[in-house]
Amino acid sequence: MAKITVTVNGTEQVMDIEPSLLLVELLREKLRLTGTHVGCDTSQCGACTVLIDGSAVKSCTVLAVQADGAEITTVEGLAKDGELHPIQRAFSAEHALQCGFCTPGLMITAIDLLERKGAPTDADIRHAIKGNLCRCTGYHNIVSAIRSAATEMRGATTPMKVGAEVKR
Amino acid sequence: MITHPFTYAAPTTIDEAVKALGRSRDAKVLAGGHSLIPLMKLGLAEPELLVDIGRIASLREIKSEDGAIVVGALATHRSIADSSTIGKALTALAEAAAAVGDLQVRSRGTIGGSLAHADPAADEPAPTLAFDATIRVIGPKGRRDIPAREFFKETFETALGPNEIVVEIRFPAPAGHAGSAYAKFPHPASGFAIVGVAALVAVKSDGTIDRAAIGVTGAAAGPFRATAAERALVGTRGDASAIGAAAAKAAEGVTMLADLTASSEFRKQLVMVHTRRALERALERARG
Amino acid sequence: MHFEGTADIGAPRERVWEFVTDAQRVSRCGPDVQRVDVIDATHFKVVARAGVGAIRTTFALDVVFTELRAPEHAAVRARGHAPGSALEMTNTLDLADAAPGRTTLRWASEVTVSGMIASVGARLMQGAADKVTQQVFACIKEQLDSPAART
Amino acid sequence: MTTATPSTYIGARTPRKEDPRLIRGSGVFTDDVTLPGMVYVSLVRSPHAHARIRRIDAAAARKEPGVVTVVTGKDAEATGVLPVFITVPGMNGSKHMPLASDRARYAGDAIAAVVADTHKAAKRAADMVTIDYEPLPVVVDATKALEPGAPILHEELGTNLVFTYPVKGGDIDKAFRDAEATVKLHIVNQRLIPNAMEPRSVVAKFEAGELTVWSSTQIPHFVQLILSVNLGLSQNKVRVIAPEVGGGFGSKLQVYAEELLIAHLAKTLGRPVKWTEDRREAYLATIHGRDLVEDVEVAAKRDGTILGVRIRTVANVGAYLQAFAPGIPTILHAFIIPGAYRIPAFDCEVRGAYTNTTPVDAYRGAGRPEATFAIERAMDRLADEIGMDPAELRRKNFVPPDAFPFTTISGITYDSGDYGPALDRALAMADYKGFEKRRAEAKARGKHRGIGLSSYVEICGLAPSKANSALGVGWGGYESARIRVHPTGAVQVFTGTSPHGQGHETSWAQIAADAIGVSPDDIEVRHGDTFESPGMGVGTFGSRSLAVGGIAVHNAAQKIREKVIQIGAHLLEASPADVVVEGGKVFVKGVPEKAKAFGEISMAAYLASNLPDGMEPGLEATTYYDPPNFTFPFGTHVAEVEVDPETGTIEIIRYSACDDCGRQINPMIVEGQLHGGITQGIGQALYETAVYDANGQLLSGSMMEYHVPTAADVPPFALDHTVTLTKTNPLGVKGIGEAGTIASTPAVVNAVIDALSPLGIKHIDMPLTAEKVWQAIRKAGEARR
Repeated sequence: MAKITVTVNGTEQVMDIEPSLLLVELLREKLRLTGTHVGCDTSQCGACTVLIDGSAVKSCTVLAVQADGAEITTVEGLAKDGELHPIQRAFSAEHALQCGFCTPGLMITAIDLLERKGAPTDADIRHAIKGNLCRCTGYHNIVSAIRSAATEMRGATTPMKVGAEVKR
Repeated sequence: MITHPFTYAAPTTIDEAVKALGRSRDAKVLAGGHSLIPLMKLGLAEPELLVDIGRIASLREIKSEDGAIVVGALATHRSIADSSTIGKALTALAEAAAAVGDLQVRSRGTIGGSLAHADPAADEPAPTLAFDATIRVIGPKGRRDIPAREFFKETFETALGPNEIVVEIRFPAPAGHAGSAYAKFPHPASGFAIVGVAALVAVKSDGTIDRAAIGVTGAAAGPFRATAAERALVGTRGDASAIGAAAAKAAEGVTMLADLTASSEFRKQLVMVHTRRALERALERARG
Repeated sequence: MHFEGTADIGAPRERVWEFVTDAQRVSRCGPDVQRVDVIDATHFKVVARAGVGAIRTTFALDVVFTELRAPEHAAVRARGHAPGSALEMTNTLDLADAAPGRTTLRWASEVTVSGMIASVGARLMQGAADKVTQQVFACIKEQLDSPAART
Repeated sequence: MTTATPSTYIGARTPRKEDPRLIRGSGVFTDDVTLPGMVYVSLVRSPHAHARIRRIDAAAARKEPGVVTVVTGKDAEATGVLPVFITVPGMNGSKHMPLASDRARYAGDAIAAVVADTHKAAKRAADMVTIDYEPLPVVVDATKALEPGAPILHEELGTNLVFTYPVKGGDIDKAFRDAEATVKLHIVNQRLIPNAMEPRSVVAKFEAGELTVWSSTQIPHFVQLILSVNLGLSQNKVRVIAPEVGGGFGSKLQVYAEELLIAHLAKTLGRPVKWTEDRREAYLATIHGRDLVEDVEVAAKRDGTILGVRIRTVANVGAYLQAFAPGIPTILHAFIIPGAYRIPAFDCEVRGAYTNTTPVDAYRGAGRPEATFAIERAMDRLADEIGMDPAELRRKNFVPPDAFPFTTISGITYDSGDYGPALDRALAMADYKGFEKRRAEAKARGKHRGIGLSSYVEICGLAPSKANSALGVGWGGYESARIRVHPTGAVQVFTGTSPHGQGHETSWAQIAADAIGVSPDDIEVRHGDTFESPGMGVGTFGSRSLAVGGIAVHNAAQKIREKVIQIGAHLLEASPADVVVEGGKVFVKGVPEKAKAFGEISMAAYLASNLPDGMEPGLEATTYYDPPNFTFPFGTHVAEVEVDPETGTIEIIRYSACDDCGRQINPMIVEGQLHGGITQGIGQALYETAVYDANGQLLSGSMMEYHVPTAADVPPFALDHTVTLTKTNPLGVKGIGEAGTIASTPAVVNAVIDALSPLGIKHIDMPLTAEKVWQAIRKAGEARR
């Protein structure tokens, strides 16, 4: 067993865990944050994407012990004080989700992109979300949603910050 | 899910890490984990001990030092792709790092992990070879510097000795009017390189090619230097016919891999085409 | 998967034959062999951890000599399993006299993997299997070439 | 309540009611359900594609820490056999048990179930179950499986032939005698893996004699029915819940082995049980799609008039027949091959074959993509043969608008259609006329550019119970709805459909809102719980939900409206003929200021003190809707591609589509269905294929090898539509869930072949991977040298 401290969606968690526990298992099984999904075994689908210290990462390919000391943001942590994140609003407004299974991972990856590139082209967006598979939408509306969230985030008076700044 | 139990150590210095590795016959270094963890999930790797070097902060650095660019083993693909130091001097490395997997994998996967794992379809071995980088490793017997050409063996094997850890990769900054580029044909599903070619060229003031180095990954059991193509290029003016003739030699003498996605004959074609494309872009930059 | 190769061994044919048909000795050339149980002269069980680099998995194999024509030809069939996978391997070995005191060992190996390794690990396993097979025969050569083995 | 006028909501781009929970991550999928005392199952699956099971040794697994039990086929016989819902004449059915006990027939066939306190313990112990297999000869290819001497999968049948299914009409011999031009094509419609993003999952608990099952399914009512019959439980004691379901595409249109098994284990162990497949299991043991080979011949006059189509098909059903498998290459494929064309003679024969591969069943489009691919590729080959423009050839043979209702040569009746305008619009969007200039410009850059189209008609709204029955479908095709208006006026709609991304909560609310006269905001649509919905629901598949389930909602809502008007008229002392319900208000026409609120009417219905004489109290309606016919959406899609001759890489430059699904309830959802469908069809055309080796090993067994399209693989889509109402149902709606998949595959392949036709290339089998295209170009180059 290993003792770790992680901050998940702003709340510090101290836990004793098996080293073989994956971060996604910690989130889903120990913390019951089931908005982060598992869609494949091989790091392709991106359904498990979360932010670790501000970077989008596949939580099925990270040991929970590796996240010791990190700040993690999951889909449950995107809305602040009941206010949806612009990406959440955009996904709904642009009909960028159907079954909704891949949606949390896609929104998280989009946030990583938009935090670093305020005005991405459609090609930038498509390239950035290559690691997130969606079988329902054909991506057309997802691209529109990310584009429209970019516009909103650029126009926002205070820049949106999700998770922490990169520390390492 | 990882079903097999293992012991975990998270040292904060390289010395501690080397010592920790000595505690088990079956220990593995964990860097970003993006090669190792997928294998462990599939049950295709079952190390008894994982030594996580992720807490050794010094290994994340990218810096210029004595005419070389030194990339720490824990530099992520993403930090390499985004680094202006690398982008300017080692364009092919930046492009190769940007071509790894996807955004999430690049956020976490490291160059040291990738080189040590030596997947024959990994991207970064190609520029590592083309730039004649040196891989610095530290082990129980101390430090040694392994030239890239000696580092890579075949499929998943390197010159790393027991309990040695890759700590940094030293890329000599190309001198003179040099330019480089990486051209890749990715596996459509996994994103690994079916073929990846890193080309570095330097031109003299009269426009003739002074130096050419071509590293190829994905195509064979291990990454290789396309030496026949390099030789064919040096001394030419790098016009279309010279580049074409050189590219045609890029797979010379190398046994090409074959799999569901690409036969050996298609791989050979891709090596030639991507060598030409990498050379064209590299030359354009060299003449820049 | 099919692999084949030739080894030029610095030992006479009889000694090579003796070695390659001796379960205990030849097994030592297997990758990371953890246990060998000899059932009878032509049948033995092996537990080995096979792999290359970080890739490594444990196989439990039933090995049978299906053909023995001393000292020139042998065929060995190995059947077994690894977690979620099955493996069947047929090896043929042909010995021929080379220069005096030297033997040419021609080997061919037909490997069929089923289950997880076939469906998920194909990209990784082809190269690894080739490598492991090469290593086994390199080891046989080395064992027989080395002066220690001549005692 | 907001004000509105009738038919305000139908046709609006109403944001989805489903979204708020899904974008917050609070939607509950089956694997998110965790119950106290729950145990977990890991299945031991055969690594061999065909093997006799000589002995199963689970002693070591049983001793592992945390293991509760290990169950094999003999222990689980109480689950009964897996159901098949369709029977075609002369069919050789297979006996399919949740756990195979004597023989494994495909790599992935489940042999044993390990139950443990944790998922990890179960998985670890599963590796310790030792099974002594005797490998048997394997057959993977359906055509080979039908040859003499092929290994037989089901010995009791003595053959691998599942069925021979003929569909004929007209004089085919005369058609070929009179032909001035003929073309022949051999088509491989490759096997696909559905890859719903959510892996399948089942959770079951048995408490106080009541079984509750959560399952990632498209058909909760069928699951409930089969569980109750097979496990010997009274149906009112079996509750099946399909919570959030993460995509299905037909792959969750089954009663699966695991559903029976997990329910059985919960019942026998008395503890809640969970099983969730990993992606590898999804590849092996969740149904695959397509996999048929066809030989198509077309007879025509030189002016392009088609005289006849002959087609011979061999369909691979895999190792066992799954629920709907017999109906897909037959009913849904053979009948629709004539497509949008008036074809005087037709001769089709489909044979099905068992092979040592994962069972094949419905995958998005199910039969219709195969049919459309066959006819649309044949049209392009014919156009090429007679030197006619492919668009003109199609137009010439279209069923003309004045011919409807039109009975095709295969014997089905299209109620309405107008194919020309959709073709015209699609061509205009694609700038078809300007294409040759773009081809020349690409050539100057060293690229081959091509344009391809596909005009389709599909059969959907899979419903009419009598027609279904005549075709061998063992269950009615109606759909149900129940609307409950609470005393306060809150409206709940319970539907028998079971969406998994299609947005029924939104569209059904729009339909009910218009019919009742309230706002969709005041309507809650509930689905996927057999204890809430009407007695029987059929489910969501075959683009049927709207044209059947949506109409059931409409009809139930009409009943509510009628009763509201009756009560309103009574309270307002007016004639019912003069009373209207609008914007949540009930009033006499022209006197809106004296309105009763909708809630006052519903309250009156329950107070029951002042109702018209003889009226029952309450405000609730249940309907079952069984339509008179199927529906037949249609359209034309146009793809434009560029091929890099050096690498064989294809880029889709432009994609334009004009579809006609009748009235659109929510155009935003219609477009979303098209985008996703088109992408799946592109996947088949260019990227996706399940590859088996000769030993029956699935080599493309993970997302590392099997290429599910990414955002970088597909272009943006330009969509337009025409509206030709169907007369089959009161809303004139048809269905759009599968149209994109049906239309896009041939459009893309036709475009690539068009790009390469200057090189003399006539056909490349799907998927058109880089290497296949490069090899074709190279061979064409050699041939011309």
